[in-house]
Amino acid sequence: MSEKDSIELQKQFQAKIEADIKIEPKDWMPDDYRKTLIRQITQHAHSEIVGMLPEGNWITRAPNLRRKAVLLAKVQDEAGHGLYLYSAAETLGADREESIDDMHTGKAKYSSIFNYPTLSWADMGAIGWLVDGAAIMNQVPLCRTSYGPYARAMVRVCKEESFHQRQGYEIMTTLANGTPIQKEMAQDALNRFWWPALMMFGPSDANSKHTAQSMAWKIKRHTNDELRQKFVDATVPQAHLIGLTIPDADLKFNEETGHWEFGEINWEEFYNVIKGNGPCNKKRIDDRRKAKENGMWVREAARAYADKQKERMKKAG
Amino acid sequence: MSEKDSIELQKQFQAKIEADIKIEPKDWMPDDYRKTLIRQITQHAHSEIVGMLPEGNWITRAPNLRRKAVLLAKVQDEAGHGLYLYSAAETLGADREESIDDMHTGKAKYSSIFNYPTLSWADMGAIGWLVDGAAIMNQVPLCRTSYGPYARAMVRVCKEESFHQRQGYEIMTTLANGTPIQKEMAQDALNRFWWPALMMFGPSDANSKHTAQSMAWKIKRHTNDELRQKFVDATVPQAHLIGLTIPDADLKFNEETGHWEFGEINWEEFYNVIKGNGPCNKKRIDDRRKAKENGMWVREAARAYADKQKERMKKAG
Amino acid sequence: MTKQEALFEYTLRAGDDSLILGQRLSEWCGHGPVLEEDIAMTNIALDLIGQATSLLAYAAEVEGKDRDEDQLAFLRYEKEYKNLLLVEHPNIDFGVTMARQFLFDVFHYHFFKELTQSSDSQLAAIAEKSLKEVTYHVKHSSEWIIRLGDGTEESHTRIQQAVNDLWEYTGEMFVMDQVDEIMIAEGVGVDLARIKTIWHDHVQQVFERATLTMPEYGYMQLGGRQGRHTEYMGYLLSEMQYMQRAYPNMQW
Amino acid sequence: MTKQEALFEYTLRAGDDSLILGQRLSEWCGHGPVLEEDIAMTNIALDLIGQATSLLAYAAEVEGKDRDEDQLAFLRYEKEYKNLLLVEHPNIDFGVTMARQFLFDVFHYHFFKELTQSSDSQLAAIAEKSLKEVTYHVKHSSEWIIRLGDGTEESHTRIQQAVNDLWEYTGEMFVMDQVDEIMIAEGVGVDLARIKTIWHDHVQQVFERATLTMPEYGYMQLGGRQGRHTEYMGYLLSEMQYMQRAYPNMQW
Repeated sequence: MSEKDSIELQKQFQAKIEADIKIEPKDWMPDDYRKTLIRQITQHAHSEIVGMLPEGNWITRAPNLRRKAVLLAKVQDEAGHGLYLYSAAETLGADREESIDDMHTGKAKYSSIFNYPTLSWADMGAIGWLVDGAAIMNQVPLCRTSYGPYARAMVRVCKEESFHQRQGYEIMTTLANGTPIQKEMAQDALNRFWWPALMMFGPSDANSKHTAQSMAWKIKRHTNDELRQKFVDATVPQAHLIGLTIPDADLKFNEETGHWEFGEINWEEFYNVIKGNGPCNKKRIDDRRKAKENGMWVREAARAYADKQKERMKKAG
Repeated sequence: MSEKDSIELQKQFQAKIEADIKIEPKDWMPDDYRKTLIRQITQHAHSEIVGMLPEGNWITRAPNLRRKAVLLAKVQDEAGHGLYLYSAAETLGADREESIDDMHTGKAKYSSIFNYPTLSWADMGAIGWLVDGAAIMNQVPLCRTSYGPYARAMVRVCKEESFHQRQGYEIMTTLANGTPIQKEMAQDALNRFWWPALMMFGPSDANSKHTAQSMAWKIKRHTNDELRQKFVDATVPQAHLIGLTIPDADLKFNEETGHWEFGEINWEEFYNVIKGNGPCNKKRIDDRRKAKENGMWVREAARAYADKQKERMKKAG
Repeated sequence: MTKQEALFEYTLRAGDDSLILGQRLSEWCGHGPVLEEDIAMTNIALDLIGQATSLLAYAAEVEGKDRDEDQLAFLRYEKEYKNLLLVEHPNIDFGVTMARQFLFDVFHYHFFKELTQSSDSQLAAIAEKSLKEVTYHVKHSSEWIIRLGDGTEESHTRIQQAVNDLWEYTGEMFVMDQVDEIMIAEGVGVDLARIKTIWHDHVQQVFERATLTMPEYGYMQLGGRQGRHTEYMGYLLSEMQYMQRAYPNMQW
Repeated sequence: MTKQEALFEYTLRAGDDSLILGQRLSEWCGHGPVLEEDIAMTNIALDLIGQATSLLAYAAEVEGKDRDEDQLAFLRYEKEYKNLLLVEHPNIDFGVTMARQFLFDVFHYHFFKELTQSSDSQLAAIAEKSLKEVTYHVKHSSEWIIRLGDGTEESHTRIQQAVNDLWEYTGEMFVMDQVDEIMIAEGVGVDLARIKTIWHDHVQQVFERATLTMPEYGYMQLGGRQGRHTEYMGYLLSEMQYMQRAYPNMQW
């Protein structure tokens, strides 16, 4: 392809972006656009898969049958999200198993929030309310992201996530309205998950290396700090409504701006957890890797059987 | 060795037996005597080792600290008994690891009682009271058995077993004097362990193939049925004393003989469990085999280190 | 035994089968051999917990002692659970899990199919709904039995071993006692003797496609229906019941 | 924080370390790599449960709220257990178990050695008794570290990996907070900063004989002393507490 052609394609591509026309798998796209998308989509897929573990940790101990069923359904949804997202990444030429291996070796990331342990039943509430809540803030704009398959996957994901968010808040509400010990359990979960949830929006804009280009490509449509503020503004009143206290002494409502101002995020903790030092980084990756290793013979058997069947079909004509 | 010598040795051997002089490892003994002893001693050792499992099953769930400590101490004693007994068998030329492998392949037996599951805390009482109780009946006469090292091992074993038996009865007493639910737990354990405990004395004399020869050699000093009756006579009043019911509709005291007459033992169950069809036969052997397999690298390391040390000593010289 | 007592016990048994198997399956969550299986197993667990909820709620209603499905599910002692020993067997690996699932699914399918004809309209309705779910379960586990049996040498050996090891727990599915007799007499319950033959043929068919050998019918372990469980059960319960035991009388 | 509160907390922490490690070790019962180890590990578990009993009984006495050692051991919520994260780590295999044991034993030994000098005569007496036991524990685990480290290639790799994996839990042993400060000021408690150096040298010496590499001091996991545990803890507790939770207010 001549340089001229390439410039022309680049122009057409950017024009589509400007016009909010979706890019589709067969369309030409810049290499970096493709790479950025693959990185972002698989990272999101990995997060869904790893995200099954902290919640899976409480399914066998859910306090009643209804909660057990709802939690099972939620975790099942997450596995489903993982599937659509890997499929979307595959339309860009990514290989699912390779991507997963990249996560296992630490080359690819997943959301750091899942490196925190789930220590009580209330954490199932906190994760739904705060973690899914934060995820939705991040993801709703992605329903309009410029890459078609990703945008369409996100529509479905967001619909389910917002359902999960409501379920989580309902768990917290029940606990907050329950016995003193239940309310304390809810408060403790909020204390542990509040700051990690704020960190889910990523570094502050000043330190975010991908934001500018991603916004130009309309992969991303809001900055980290904008989304974080939106989350805080939405969540603080929800906490107050059920009588829980946000664990931030600096939190105050600014009458002029209409925003809740919040304290300094502990970025050292943020980078530490990203670097692998969170309480559960090792456990999460170990669990996933072990699942893959223990399932090896099963996947091999399925492949061998499929091959045999194909052979039989062929012979049968 | 001439036939004459052999007959002479045989005579001397039998004379010692008659005179209640202990046979010691370096003494001449008939091949069958040696084999019978090895079979019996290793079987007893295996029973101690496998016997750690049903009780080990409740250590992590013992209801208070004192009971947890007592149960740990008891299981530790059993491992110790296993050790003395394997050592006694080794004086007869048996190899510990080979004997253990024989058990894992089903060639060697262990006491069938351990193929029943421990399903409640009360089973820790029932096992101590009934199983150790029956074991003592079997074993006390073995303190006078004709083979020296075995007799001496049994002195130590019996002392500890009778301590265990009292502890078990004390657990049952506490439960029987406890809440209705605890009393029911104790009764249920008695119901499940009573008949298997009676079966511990082996087939009735009419069907016992080893008894006659073993008695002539003074390896064994009472018949199965004698010991079983002794056990029943001792145990029934203990049950009554704490208000528990022996699960035998035919049980009645014979004023003339002074013995408790009991119902027909379900020999079909007895032989079924021996054949491997008890509720836990597979689990017990699997657990022991897995322990051996998982410990392979550890034993290899210990051996390699010992070899290196020997080499270093030699060099240092 | 009154009809009501028998109906309570009958419904409880079915409820406990679904409950305990659902509990076991849900341990897999996030640890499956492939993402599609995480979805499938979670889905099946969800169906089973749903069935348990309906059945235990009905059992509680029949009992009339002011207990609800959660009290039955979480606050009984081990002896009071009446599930088959098969379903409490630990997962061990995917092969054992699928063997357990398949042997039970085939039973479950034919059981519910018959139960749709029950003269008890509530049980019939639960059976109707469950049958749809269980139809998928059998299909899913049969496919895996075939894939693993006719897959690689390793998978064939492993699934055959799993089937052999679990076989002694299959006899219990077809044992009938007074409870069953009363329920059959009332037109409520299912004739398990009839199901046994159907089960055998169905299993055999799948095994043939899977190139697996049908184990011989030897000694069969019993006890679950009488509340006499395996040593695995206590651990399962201590985990499952923990919240209800540690935080009694609270709403969640 | 009053002196009494600090003393309660201080004693509780030490009691919980012994309790939880004793609980973990006792899971090995009957599954050891060799019979002698079954005896040794059971023996160590027994020592630890004994220490826990003395320490929790004393904590209960200090607290003065009419609880006893069993209530403290079995009827607290997870957040109220104050043991080190290290001791709740699962057994995994004999290598991880011995690495965990060794790293803790060395700490335990020097901790009790110092504590024998405590101005609190009860703690000093418990320390005196425990020191004898722990002296054997260190010897036992050190020998295994050396044997496994200087044994085969496989054992060397495995024990080195185990040490590396557990290293991030060792920092917590030496972190001091208000409780420690009050106890040191009162002459009751131990200066953990001093123990840290001694621990380091002791561990290094054994590692040298074992041909093991001392891991680097990186990020250290904290939380146990504040009741923030690992995900393993909840399962351990549901098993350990089951009887007391399921059958409340009974004598055993």
